[in-house]
Amino acid sequence: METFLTIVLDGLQFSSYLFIVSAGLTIIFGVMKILNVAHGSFYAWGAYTAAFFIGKFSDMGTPDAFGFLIILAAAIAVGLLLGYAIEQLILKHMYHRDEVLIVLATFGLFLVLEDIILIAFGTDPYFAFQPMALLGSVELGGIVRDVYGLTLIGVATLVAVGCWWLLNKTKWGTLLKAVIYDREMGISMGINVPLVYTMTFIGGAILGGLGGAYIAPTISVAPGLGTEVIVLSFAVVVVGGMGSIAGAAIGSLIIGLLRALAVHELPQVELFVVFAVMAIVLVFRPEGLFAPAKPRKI
Amino acid sequence: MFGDKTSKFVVLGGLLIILVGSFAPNWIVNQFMFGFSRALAILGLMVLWRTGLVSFGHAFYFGLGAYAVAIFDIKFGVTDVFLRLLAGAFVAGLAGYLLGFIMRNYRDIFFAMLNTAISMVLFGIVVKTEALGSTDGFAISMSTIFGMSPESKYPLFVIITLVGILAALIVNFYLKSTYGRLTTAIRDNEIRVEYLGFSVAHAIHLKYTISTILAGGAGALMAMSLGQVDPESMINWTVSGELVFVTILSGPGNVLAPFIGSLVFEVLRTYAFELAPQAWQLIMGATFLTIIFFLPGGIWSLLEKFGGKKNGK
Amino acid sequence: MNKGVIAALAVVVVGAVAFMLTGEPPKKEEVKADADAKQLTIAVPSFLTGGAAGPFGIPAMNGAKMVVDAINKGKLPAPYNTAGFGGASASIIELDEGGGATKQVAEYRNLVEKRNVNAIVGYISSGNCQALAPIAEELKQFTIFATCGTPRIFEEAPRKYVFRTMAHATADNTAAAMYVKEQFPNLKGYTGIQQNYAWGQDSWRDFDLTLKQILPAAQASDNVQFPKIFAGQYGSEISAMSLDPAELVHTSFWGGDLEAFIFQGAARGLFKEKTGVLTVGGTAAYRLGKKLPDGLVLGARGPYGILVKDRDSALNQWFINTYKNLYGTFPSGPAYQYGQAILAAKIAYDKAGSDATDEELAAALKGITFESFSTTVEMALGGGHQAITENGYGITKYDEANGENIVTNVKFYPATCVMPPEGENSVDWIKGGMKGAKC
Amino acid sequence: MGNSAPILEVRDLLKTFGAVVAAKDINVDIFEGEVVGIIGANGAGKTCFVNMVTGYLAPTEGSIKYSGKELIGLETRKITHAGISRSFQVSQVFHSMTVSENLMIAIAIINNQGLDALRLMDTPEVRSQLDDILSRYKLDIHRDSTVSSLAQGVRKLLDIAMAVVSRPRILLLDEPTSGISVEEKFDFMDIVMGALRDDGVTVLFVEHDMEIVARYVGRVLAFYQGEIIADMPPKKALADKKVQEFVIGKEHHKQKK
Repeated sequence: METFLTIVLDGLQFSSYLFIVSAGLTIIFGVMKILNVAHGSFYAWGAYTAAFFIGKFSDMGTPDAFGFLIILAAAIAVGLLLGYAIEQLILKHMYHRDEVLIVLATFGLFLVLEDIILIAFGTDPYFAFQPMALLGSVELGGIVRDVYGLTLIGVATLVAVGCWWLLNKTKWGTLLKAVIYDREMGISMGINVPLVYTMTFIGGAILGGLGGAYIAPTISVAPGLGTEVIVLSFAVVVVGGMGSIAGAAIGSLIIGLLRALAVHELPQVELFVVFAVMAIVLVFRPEGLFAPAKPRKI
Repeated sequence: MFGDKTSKFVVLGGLLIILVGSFAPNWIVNQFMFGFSRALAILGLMVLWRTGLVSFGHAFYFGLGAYAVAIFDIKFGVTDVFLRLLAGAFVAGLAGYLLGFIMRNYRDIFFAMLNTAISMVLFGIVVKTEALGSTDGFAISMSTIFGMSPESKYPLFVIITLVGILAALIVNFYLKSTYGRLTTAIRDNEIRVEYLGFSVAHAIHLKYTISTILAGGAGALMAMSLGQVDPESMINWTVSGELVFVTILSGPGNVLAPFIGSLVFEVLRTYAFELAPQAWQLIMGATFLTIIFFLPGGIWSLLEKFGGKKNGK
Repeated sequence: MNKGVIAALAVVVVGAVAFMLTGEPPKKEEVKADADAKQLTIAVPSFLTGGAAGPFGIPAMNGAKMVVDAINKGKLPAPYNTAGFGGASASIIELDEGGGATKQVAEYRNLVEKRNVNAIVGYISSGNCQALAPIAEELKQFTIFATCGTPRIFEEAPRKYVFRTMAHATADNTAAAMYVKEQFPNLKGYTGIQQNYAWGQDSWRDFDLTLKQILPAAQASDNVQFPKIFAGQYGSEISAMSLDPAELVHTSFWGGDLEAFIFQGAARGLFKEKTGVLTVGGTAAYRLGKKLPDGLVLGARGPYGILVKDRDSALNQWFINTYKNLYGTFPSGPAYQYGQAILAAKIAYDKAGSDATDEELAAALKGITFESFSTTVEMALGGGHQAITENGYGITKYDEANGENIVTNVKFYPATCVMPPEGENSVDWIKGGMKGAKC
Repeated sequence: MGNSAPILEVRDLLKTFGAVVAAKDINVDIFEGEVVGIIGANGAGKTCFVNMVTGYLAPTEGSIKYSGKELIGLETRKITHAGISRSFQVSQVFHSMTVSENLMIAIAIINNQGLDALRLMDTPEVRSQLDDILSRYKLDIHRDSTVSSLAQGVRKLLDIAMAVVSRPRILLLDEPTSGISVEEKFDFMDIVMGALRDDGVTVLFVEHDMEIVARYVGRVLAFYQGEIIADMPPKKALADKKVQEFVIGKEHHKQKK
């Protein structure tokens, strides 16, 4: 029982992390049909920016609670600056190109951004433990957990609800859905697609940054932390169905819980279980478990 | 049959490089060995790319080839170059043929993704299994040639180059066959190909299998010329990315392109790494973007410009 | 007709020739022949990128640079106060150790065959050392491994050109086990978390086997965690260990992984419930300050860093003070270990001469005993290629007064006590009850 | 046509997409050498019928026999081998290649099945067949121009030329003249029908333009809401009440817009 509860909590915690990171990826894919490898860089940049400033401010003696503001600010800053720059300077000029080629371009971007991090922040790991220390820990299911880790679940839920609300309850959402469903239709409906694209990419980038920024306090922020995230979020997005928020949520849950189970019961398979799921889903349901509707074109 | 210009130049060029290698310093020979080993895989990816398919997971077959060499070395003490090459190509080819039954039904992103998934599964298994060397991988004993163990790397270099020549010739011929010509046709319009009475699935299956055999061979040769295999640098998704990178860099224009491309890549990386140990990825990435943007046809298209006349596929 | 192909061919050939004109350097032997140039190049590979750079790579590189510089200027304390390596001053090529063993092999070949370095001194990751040892032998290149730990390197095969100037992982873990036995004689159970590669696997094996020998009452957990190296997040692993009845957690984590694990574990109260044994904890002591929990069993892979902070030999004081002045912090283990390896190189060159061949250098270093900065190094194992040194542990405590970490109950074990005698494989030695151990 | 057995026998064909009925109670016999026009408003089920005959769509029920042999369940390429071929409303060709490359691939595929496909494509015999087709379909002038650079009419011509490479006994043309200017229409059809008549191919073509139908067709199948409401010679059909109301009426109406 204890073990079960722990596995579920671990799973949920990891799922939440996966969801925050992959939500941005899936939105970008849904709207722009771009599988953005550089998404891992948004994550890394988010983590670094947050860790860097949390450290700086607490050195200046500002209260630790301030850290949460910094996390949010870091995510938004990274999304706005990096997202906007990449969309305007690179992707904008590629929309007419083959989608696979765009994936490759983002791969190139990823390589570049990884090293810019090194140049900007150096090789020394950053620690931004303050927010985590602030919230302390609780006893849950017989073991101690850090509250901060648990709040991750809350944040993920917020992101999910936020996306759902944006898509289903706002004018913007209807426009987005139109474009997601059929780009040409969107244009013919007089939607300013380029603008929609820019906004979407920035939005996705912010979510990617948020993933990194929020996880930063729990890890040592060191070079190369973006690499793993990419394939993980790919797995999530593929399992859930590329371009579907609900899918991303389900995908995160499946993968998160499975991995937690593996770590507790069969540590050897922890790493490959994730991708086994991804492969199986691709084979039996290529469009993913929650694929968004596609227009019929004959 | 092999009388066309490309074939002639493949043979001539290959022999010339073998000659150059005989008095070039070791490190250059190494660059050629690494370059040409990888080029085999690129040759296969080129065939797929012409069909409009990009695999983001061919490190799976590259890795299989490399690890086949390692396992056969450790478990059965197989050291003969040709046996090792055969083992690598066969294992990867077999896996490719079997997976091909699934892969041939996928296109675009899904094709790329499924390949990634498969390769990451292997990565996960190898990294977590001590018997497979986990993160360390294995050191590979020096290769022998018909029982003789050569003093220098030169013989291996010659063999790699010869294998390269052979592969280039075969692929070049394949591309001129009906099957080969179908590559672009399938990319353009699958429906028409089916209506012309040809199974697109079969055509793609064949291309896929070819590409996996080549990738496996490449992995095997790479393992032999390096003397080391490990998952991070043989199976991880970044390796697949690297392979695609070199494919784009080379360009699909001609079977010579992969060899030139991979050579350029090796040199580029060596110097990038030497000049900027902390920013070599940046240099690679920037180059990659530049190619995608300004040189869609890869280095080959550049050579064609110099060469003037467009070279028919 | 097909000009493209002609152009292509031209480029390849021109390229190849261009290399040989520009790139072809004088053959290695020639370099060493003109000794009057008195300029050696020593390649120093270390983690310049990745999570291991901050805690390990950079201090290591600093230590190497500092010592090389002092040697060039003849500023080392006696008996090493002669200028240069056998009279020749040396320049360093800094090299990133990241990117996987295979990439390192390629780079190593470049070092030897393209950049024609005289000596290669360094390497932190056991994975890299294990991959490079056979290559070094193949290329007949004088190489000193500075920090990497796996015992396999000299137990797998005899080496001619490869040396390691610090004790291998067995010492860390046998010593750890002995220390645990003394501090917690009635330990009931122990578990562990290790990086999933040679280093982690060997470390756990040695620690586990030794405890089974000397403390049979204690039970090893059957759910030891082996996450991927550089994974960075250990939430689930920590939960799994918290649920484990064992009262002690052994880890051979190092660098960024270790620091991440300490944070996440501390936040989860792991080190309150269980005693942590950190065989490579030394690097964290100076870096984490107050963030390092008290009561951890802390090792530094030998008599280095915080464990030897108060040893007042001239060499040690020189090392600590110079390092502190140059880099603003106390030198941690890796700095010592790289400095020690460079020192060994100097000794070899002083004996064999600055124009010595790789064979002569190897002969000069083989089997010697020398006084290093913090301890005595005996090239006793692997046919005189593998060093043995004493090994020690202590318990962490944050010293509020001076606002820095200190270690209490420090205990050192003599080299012959924690390492197998020549010719014996560590695992067999431990299984056989560590015969011939002189404690 | 007389009393010889039909080359194509369609019986009780039914095709539904969920609630939508795309084809219903379709019963037709087509005889060797016939030229049949298929007319009907958009969505009347004409293309659907073509798709089913060529195996692109599987009928929900019914049978299609080709000289006695059941076609249902065969893949399109098997049906092509059997001797039934088609052209498309929107020409399906290899847009990044030249006209002759397009045709050469078509020829090569027909000549080398299976492992023979590993043979060289560009051979003298392929070349000679190429020249033959190019001349018969008046495509010589365009032989080296890339498809993407060609006018609609020429693409359509190429589309049909590629369909006949396999020397079909039955050829289905899906709106051959759509997208072709009124002036060119008849020259275009003359070229096509001329070439086909020489080979004695049985032709079914979907057509909106009644002039074309009246001029080239010996028999008309009028579709309305998935059913055949008239199967008779063109003159009679064009006069027929139902046809005028449900087919032509709408057509004229459409053409005015």
